[in-house]
Parts: sequence; structure tokens; C-alpha cells
Amino acid sequence: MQRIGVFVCWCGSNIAATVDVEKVSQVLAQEPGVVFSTNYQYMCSQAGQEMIQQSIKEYGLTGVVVCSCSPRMHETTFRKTCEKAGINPHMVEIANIREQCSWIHKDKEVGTEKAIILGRAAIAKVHLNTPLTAGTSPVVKRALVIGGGIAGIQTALDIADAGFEVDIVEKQPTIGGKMTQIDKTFPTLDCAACILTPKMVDAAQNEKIHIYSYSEVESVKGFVGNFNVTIKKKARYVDEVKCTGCGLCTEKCPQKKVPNLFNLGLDNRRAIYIPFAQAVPKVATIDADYCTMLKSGKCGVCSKVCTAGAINYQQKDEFFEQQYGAIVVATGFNPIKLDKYDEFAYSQSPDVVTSLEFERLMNAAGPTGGTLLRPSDGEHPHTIVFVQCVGSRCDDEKGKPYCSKICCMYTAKHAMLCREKYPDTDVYVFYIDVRTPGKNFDEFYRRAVEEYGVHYIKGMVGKVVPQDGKLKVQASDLLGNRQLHIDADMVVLAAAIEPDETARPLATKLTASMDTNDFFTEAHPKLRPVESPTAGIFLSGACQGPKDIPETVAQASAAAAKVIGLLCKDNLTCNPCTAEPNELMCNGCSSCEKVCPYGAITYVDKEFRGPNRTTLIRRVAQVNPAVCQGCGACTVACPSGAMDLKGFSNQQIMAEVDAICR
Amino acid sequence: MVDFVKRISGVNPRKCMKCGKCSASCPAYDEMEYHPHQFVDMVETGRLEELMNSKGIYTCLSCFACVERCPRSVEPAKLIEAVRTAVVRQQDKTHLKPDAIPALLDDELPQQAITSAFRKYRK
Amino acid sequence: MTYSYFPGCTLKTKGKDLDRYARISATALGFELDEIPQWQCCGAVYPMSKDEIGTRLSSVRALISAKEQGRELVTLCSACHHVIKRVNGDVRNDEQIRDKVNRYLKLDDAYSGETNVLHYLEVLRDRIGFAALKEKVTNPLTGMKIGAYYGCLLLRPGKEMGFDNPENPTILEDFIRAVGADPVIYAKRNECCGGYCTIENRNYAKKQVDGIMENAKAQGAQMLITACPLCMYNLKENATDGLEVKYFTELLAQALGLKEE
Amino acid sequence: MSVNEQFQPTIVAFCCNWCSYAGADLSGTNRLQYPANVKIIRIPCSCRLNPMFILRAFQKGADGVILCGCHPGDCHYTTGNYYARRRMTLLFSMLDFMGIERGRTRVEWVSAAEGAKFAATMNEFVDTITKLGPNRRLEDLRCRKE
Repeated sequence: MQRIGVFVCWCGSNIAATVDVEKVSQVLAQEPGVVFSTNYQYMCSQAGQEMIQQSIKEYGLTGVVVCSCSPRMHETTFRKTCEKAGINPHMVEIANIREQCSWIHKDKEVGTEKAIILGRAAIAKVHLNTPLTAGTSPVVKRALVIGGGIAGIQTALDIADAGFEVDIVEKQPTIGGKMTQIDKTFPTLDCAACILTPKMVDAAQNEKIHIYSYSEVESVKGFVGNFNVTIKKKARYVDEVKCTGCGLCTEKCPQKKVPNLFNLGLDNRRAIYIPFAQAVPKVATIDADYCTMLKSGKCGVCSKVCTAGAINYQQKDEFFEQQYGAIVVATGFNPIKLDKYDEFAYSQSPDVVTSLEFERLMNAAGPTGGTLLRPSDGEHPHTIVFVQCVGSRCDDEKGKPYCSKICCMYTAKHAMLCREKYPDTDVYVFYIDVRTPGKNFDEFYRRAVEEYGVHYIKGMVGKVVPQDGKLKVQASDLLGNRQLHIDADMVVLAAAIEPDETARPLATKLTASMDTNDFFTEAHPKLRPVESPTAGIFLSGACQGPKDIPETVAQASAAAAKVIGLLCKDNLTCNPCTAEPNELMCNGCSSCEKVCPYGAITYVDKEFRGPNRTTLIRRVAQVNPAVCQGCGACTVACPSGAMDLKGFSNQQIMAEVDAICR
Repeated sequence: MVDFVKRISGVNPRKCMKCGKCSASCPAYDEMEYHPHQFVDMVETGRLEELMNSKGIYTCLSCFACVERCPRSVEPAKLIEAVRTAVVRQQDKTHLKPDAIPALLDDELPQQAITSAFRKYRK
Repeated sequence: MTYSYFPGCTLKTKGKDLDRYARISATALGFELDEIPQWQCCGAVYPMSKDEIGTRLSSVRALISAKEQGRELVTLCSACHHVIKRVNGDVRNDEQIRDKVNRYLKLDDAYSGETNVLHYLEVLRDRIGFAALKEKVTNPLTGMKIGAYYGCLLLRPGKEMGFDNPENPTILEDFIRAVGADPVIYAKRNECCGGYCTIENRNYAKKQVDGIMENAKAQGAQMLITACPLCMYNLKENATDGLEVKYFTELLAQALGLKEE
Repeated sequence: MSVNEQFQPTIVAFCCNWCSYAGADLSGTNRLQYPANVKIIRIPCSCRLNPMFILRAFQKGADGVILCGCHPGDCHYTTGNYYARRRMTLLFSMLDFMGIERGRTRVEWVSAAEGAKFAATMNEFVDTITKLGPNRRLEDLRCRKE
């Protein structure tokens, strides 16, 4: 018989307000095996933990039940507490009487009754707990970063700084991500390329960092400390080693009518291209959708002009495998498609642009060489209307339900830059709210209004009508209580941002969870913001939620710190709750082997003692505890009931069922 | 009365985030003394009397531009219709009397226009 | 292929052309429009109030007729299409309305929105196909620059009508291409024409129509086409200096060589 | 009848540790109410749920059993919820054969982000079970209290 101690936590008033903690501890004291029962204001505090440890020693407890918050919160805390007092950490069970009781019920009587039942279930389980010892598994000292934008680059640099190998997998031909397309950054207005490109070069030159550009993650197997990743290197039809990045081919290619995606289709490039001058790696790539040679076998100009002999039309996609201890997701974001919002005439007029397109039109390396010109006729615009919250903050069926966070600030930046460069332009910004919670952000916005004379109007644009070379904007001015009609030259839409389309399939490969908007979820929204709930998977940048550059970089470094913390260890403690077969009952049917997602089960021939002093050789299952993750699929598949899961055994769960139904 | 308007329109004015998209889209804006966004707010705060006496409720074209474009799916047109319905259902509150029709006709006016107006303006 | 057909009141009177050309074109394109028996006026405006049952009944009767004939119901007038389609949606999705309607009509066979409602244009697009239509054109209207005028009723609310992208529709443009002419895209093609308010306040409708015409002309349109008799009236009668306006079915008949000169 | 009004069903909810248990925690964190009849048992994965546990619960007097797991494709253990889905389909058709009302058992996918869905599901389920009344067919009378 176990000697069990019950500790009921008040959690201040969080539990005590709807659960009579005194009664709970008194009633549970009557349960068989309970030798001590008490309650305390904050069980997780220093004093509370000491109380548990003292009681363990004083009453010779062999098992502990803590009635408190969710085990996802403090199970580890209490296990450590008990371990220090000399009992096995797996002799502790938590009854979740906060998240699953006091917080969801208002009636104290109901809450108390339920808390008692939950406590009983935990006690019933502890009776059947056995001390468990965790094994260890080695850590591969190499990290994978998926996505080579500013988030991925920063994470990789920080991990490499600590002395670990890092691979960056980037689907585009160059690293750099969205930040390469941005002109200036708020609120300091320094040039994005000037602060980003040195980092790109650092990453390329760092011995510990290996960049796989134009590559994608094909599949992921394994678990924390030991992931096995297959990477697909897409055919770029150019030998990366031989190519010197001279760019001659990109000038001679006769296929000139390829939309330049780096400039968001605002101008054209050739079928063989280097995205931009500072690309890393600076290697040409052939766009197979447009290349005449690849499509019809007639051309070959690039191959003729290439003195390095780097062009290879026969190149195929390559696949290779690599082991990693940790994986960082940094897949970033994209502006949404605007076909649902054509009241702004985005598809009808080239002068209606998204904010990212506007960045290119302002950028010295952009299609207009940095002079702001209308895409339709190349004239200077004199009246520019900015519209915020396009597709953000919507009802679910109308768009994205969240605030895209960065739009208020970049719109203020755009408006300010327009007025600064071209003081003769009238700039209107239509807003619902101006949200500027960041260091020096509100000051920046106020400067746009006060010093730069940007017209901020509380209201929305309802309709844009392209007519006679103008954009007739119909909008509301809520504070002026009037409808406005503005003849604009350009309309700039602050389109909502959404996670990259590769994020969802990647999450499935990683078994990392996502929210309903396809942003990756973090292990804890406040306390573990850079870890995914899946061990060994970390989150960096906008794949976790909309973020500006400073936040992205901060999160990227935080993710790196977590990765370093993991890679520093030589071994990881495994989950001790693994499957274990009872060899005497196992009949060697292989049912468990077939369902195991990790291949942790093998079969061995073993000698058993038979009747009349004979020896029998039987085929029985064997579980590799370092590989088993403890899902329990095999325990249910086993027809003879030989397979059981430590920590969640059939007996334990049934004891809980009994206690609840009693 | 507010509950009645909310019930027959099926609109929850609490969903409104006061962005002004409806008033920006409305082609009848200048014909109304209370504009669509105010309409939603006035229903929410219970200022129905003013709305019911407003001429603006007869100028809504039911073109559904506000319904289509509202980012929060508030559907202001349904509120306006509900208030108008509440008015014309009262005794002697018919907005368009059959006697007035002949004077408004011309040779080309389609039946559809008369039927529509009748459905909108009287019960 | 035979469809049940709901012409609506105006198509029997002021909007005869819309109806007549639709029928002869249908025959030429290989489908029949079978007018449902004893149909009643749809009411011309969709009753938005949830407690309006009486005003929904005529639509439901038409829908039931089609269901009994075991066919899809085709409409032509924008207003009829709007009303019947949305009422059908109500009966399908709103339990209260379905219940009340069925009780009121005392039906042997409960109606719960089984009929599929199609606009004539949807038949052309989804059943005939604009490519097939193009092949049947004997008299292509080459060189004509035509603006499509959608108005509001066909498109909005996009979720309920499910007709086309309500902010950037293409069905009439595709139709114009199919009959050999060039579509002119102008932003105000889905702005309201002033609708029934023309009865009380003609200036208001005038303002709307002038804006639409101005925009269409500026974008290079020489003619507008529409599917709605009320839009037709407003565009014709209330324009200060308007373009020619035709029903899309007249254009169709013309392109198919069916229009008597 | 007053008996029916007082009927408080006992409901056992098995929640996988990674998604649904976290979802249940989230509905607590957001203070979303659902009846106290629901008692949650944490299991590592929905595929840990042995059909035996469900039968045991009914035998011991539970009136309804619900299994919550990660959405298909999102299982922490890659494929566990697919196993659970197949097993439950079989079990439920067997229960059906035995004359146990289909509504007494349910499987629902609840992610860690779906606190609201968890609460809504539980409200619905308790409602269904309350309407169905006590489970008499599978209850072992020897286990009945009093």
C-alpha cells in the first residue's frame, strides 16, 4: 500500500474562490492510502514546495497528489520538488482543479464536488504508479533553419556563434527574404539593404553555416536531438560551384518577357536571372517556366556565353539526408491576394498598388530607380491615398481576423517619405485605428502628421473608380461626418499579411501545431514563446505571428538561445513513459510492430522455460526505450494485452475511470 | 423595439468596429441625414426614435454594397430595412400611397419599379 | 435540355425584349425554357426581415413548381433571380423560415430548398459554355466596344448569390467576348443605378446613372448591356447624355443571327 | 418528470496530452463554461485509448464517453489519431449493434488553439447525454453505488 500525501493549492483565489479547498483536503484525507492531506495558498511557491518536501520526510510518503493548476504548467516543478525529497518523480500526479474545474465553474458546491472527484482519480492512479527512470539519447550537434529571411539568418548566425553547425534551407534562389525588398525601415528610416546585406554576407562566409538555397524540406523523421531530414535541392540548371555570378548570361538571354518577381512583377527580367545584385549565393538560376531551351530545346545562348561552363540543362532535383538535433522554423509571411477586395480596383488599374509594391517603387534598386512614378504612365503622382487594414481585422469569412501589426507603421513611413521627397504631393491615409505600440513608434506617427503634413482621416475607402487617368476615391470621413471624393493619382493598399503557403505542409511534416490562421503555435503564449509544443522545434519570426523587424530579430535570437541550450547537452533525458511488453504474454504476432510510428519495436527470439524442464524458443517483442515516444498505439493493437505503457498503464487509466464513475 | 429590430434583421450591431466602410461605400450617403455607420451605432445605443423619423430610411437603395464590403459582416442594409419595416407596419405610416402612383408614372417605367417601391414603402 | 423558367412580371410587359430574345436564343443553343404554370410576381425586392413570410411565398411556389417538374429553375430578370435565389437560400438554411413556409403552404411534400436556381447567364457559362457559344455565333459583333452593366442584384451579397466575384465580375465580359465584341471594364459596373428610388426622387437616380455613364464612356464603351429591366429604365431614361443600352439577350440573338432587322 | 430534470450524467472525456488536453486548459484559461459533469482523463495520444476503457466506463456507470484528439494530420505522434479513428469506428458500430445509443459516444478533434470548440463540444455533449437519459444497458448493477 502506498503512503500518499495530498496537497491542495488555493492558487491565491484562482482556485479557492470556486472550490472549497478545506473541504477537498478533508474529504481526500479519508481516501484509502492517504496519510496526510493539507491545503496551502501557493503550492508552487518556495514555502509550498518546502512543505511538500517536509511532509514526505515526516510521513514517509511514497506517493504525492497535488491538486492545482494544469500539469502542463507545474508538473515538472512538483516532480523536481519530490525528487529532491527522495521519492521518484513519477510518483507524483496532478489533479487539474484550476483550468478544468475552478475556472470553468461558477458554483462553489459544483466546483468542490468535481475537485474531489478529480483528486480521487489522481489518488487512484498514484496507487498504481511505479518509480520510473528515464534513459538518455544522444544529441546531434547540428541545427536546421528552415527559411533564410532575416529571422532565419539571425538565428543561424547566433547558433553558429556558439560553435554549432547550422544549415539554412531557403526555397528562393537567394537568402534575405522580404527584407531585401524593403526600401527603408521604421522608425529610424535607415536603408534595409544597408543593414541586411552585411548579415547575408556574414552568413555566407561563416564556416559553421551552410546555405542550401533553392531547396525545400522534403520529409522529417525522428525526434528531438535526432531528427532525420530529407532536403530537396531543386534543379536551377546552373552549377553553383562553377558559376561566378558575373551576370553575363542574365544580360544575353533572349527571353526578356519574364515578370520580375523580386520587383513583384512591376518590371521584367530574363529567363536566367540573379534576383538582385547582392544575392547570396550570387549564382544564376534558370526559370524553367520561361526558358526556351528547357521548353523546346532550341536556344542555349546562356550556355554559349558562360565562360565558366556552369550552365547544365540536364540538372535534376537532388535529394539528400541530414541529421539534426534541433529545427528552427522561420518561414515568414506574404501579403494576401487581393482578388476579394476589388472595390479598390487593384486588378483594374496598375496605379493601385500594395504597400510592398510601393516599397519597390520607392527603392533605388527598384524598377523606377527610386523615383516615385506611376506604373501606368510613368508620371509623378501628386495625390496619393493610403488605405489601411485591407483584409485585416475582418470577420472570418471576409478576411483575416487578426491585426497585421506592421501596416500602421510602414504606412506612416511611406506617407512621410512621400512628403519628404516630393513636398508637392498630397498624402491621405485612411485608418480605422492607428496602432503604434513600439519604441519610438507613436512619436514617428505624430511626426508624419505634424511635421510632414500627412492627412490622416478616420474612415475607410469604399470604392475606387479608375477614370480619365485618375483614381476616383470614394471614402468616409467619420470624424468630419462626410463622404469624401478624392481624385487620386495612386492608391496604396496595406494588404494583410499571412503565413507563407509552405508553412501548413511543413507543420504537418514536423507535427508542430498551428492555429486557425496557419501561424505556428508556441509551447506557451507567454512563457515559452519561441518553442513549438513539439520538442526540438523552435519558432523564429513571422511564422509565429505578424512581427516587425526588431521583434523578428529578437525572437530569432531567442530561438537561437533555446537551440544552443539544447545542442550544448551531450545527451537528452528520454521520456520514461515508454511502452513495455510482458514477454510471458507476448505471442509474437507483430501487431505492435506494424503500428509503431517510430520503428521502436523489434522482435527477438528468446529462450523460455517450458513444461517438464524443456526450453522453448519464442519470438517476443522488444521496445527500444530511446526511440519509443510513448504514444501507446501498440498497447491497444496488442491482442494479448502484453504491451503496456509505463506511466499510463491499462490499470492506471482504468483506476481513474473507476474513481470518476464511482 | 431595439430587440425587435435586432431580431427581424438578424444583425448584431456589437460586431461593428466603426471603420466606416459602409458609409464609404454607400451611394445614397448624401441623401441620408444619418449615415450607415451612425445607423448601426444608433441601433446599438437604442436611439431608434430619431431613426424612425428620419427620411433617410426611404433612400437606402438596398444595393447591398455595405453588406458586401463590411469587414465584420454587420450588414447595415438589413438594419435599415428592419427600422423601415417597423415604421411602415404602423397604422397610417405608409410611405407611398396607391393614390400617389399615377402621377409618378411614365410610359416606360417598368412594373418592377412600382412593385419594389410598394414592397419597400408600405405594408 | 429543358429548364423550368420564371420570367417575372416585367418581362411580360415593359421588358418583353429581354424575354423574347432569350427564348429564341435558347432554342438555337439547344435548350428549352419551359415557363412554369401560374407563376406569381416574385415581389421584386427580397424581404430582408426574418419575420416576413407572406412576401416569400410566391418565390417558394415557383421553386416548388420546378421541384415538381424535377428541373432546375432558370430566371432572367436580375431582380427575380435575386429574390428567388435568396428565398431558396433562406428555406435551405433558416430553420424557422423553412418551418413557417411549410406550415403556411400546407404542403404534402415538405419543401426545404431542393431546387437549384440558375440565372440565364449561368446556363450560358456553366452548362453551354462560352466556348461552345462562340462556335454558334454566326454574326460576330466584331469591333464593338461594349460595357457590361451588372448593377447590384445579380452580384450581391456575394456569399448568397454565388454568381461571380462581386467586386470584379467577369461573366458578362466573357459573354461579350463570346459574341465577338470587346468588353470594356469600368469600375462602376457594379454600382447601383438608383433602383426603385427613381419613383420618388428622379434626381437621385440621375446622379447615379450619370456617374456610371461617365465612367463607362471614359473607359471607351460605346454601348452598355444589362440583365435588369429596372436598370435598363434608369440607364435609358435618367441619363443626361447616355450611351445606348441593350439587354444582353438582344445582343445574343443578334450574334446568333436571330434578330430580325 | 422530475427524475429527468435532476439527472446529472457522468461523462468521461479522454483527451490527448498534446492538443485536446491543452485545448481544455485553454477553455479554462479563457473562462469558458461547460458543465461539471465532464471529467477529463489525460492520455498521451488518442491512440492510447483502449476500447476496453470505454466499456469499463459504461460498466461503472458512466452515461457518456467522449474522445478528443488532435486534428487529422496534426498528431504529435504523426499517425496516432488515425488509429484512434479506425478503432472508434469499429467500436461504435459494435456498440450500435448492442443497442447502445449512437449519441453516447463521440470523437471530436480539438487542437490546442480551440478552447472555444472544446467548451462548445462539451456543452453539446452534456446536452445530448442529458436528453438520452441514464445509461442502463451497459451499467453493471453490482457496481452501482448505494
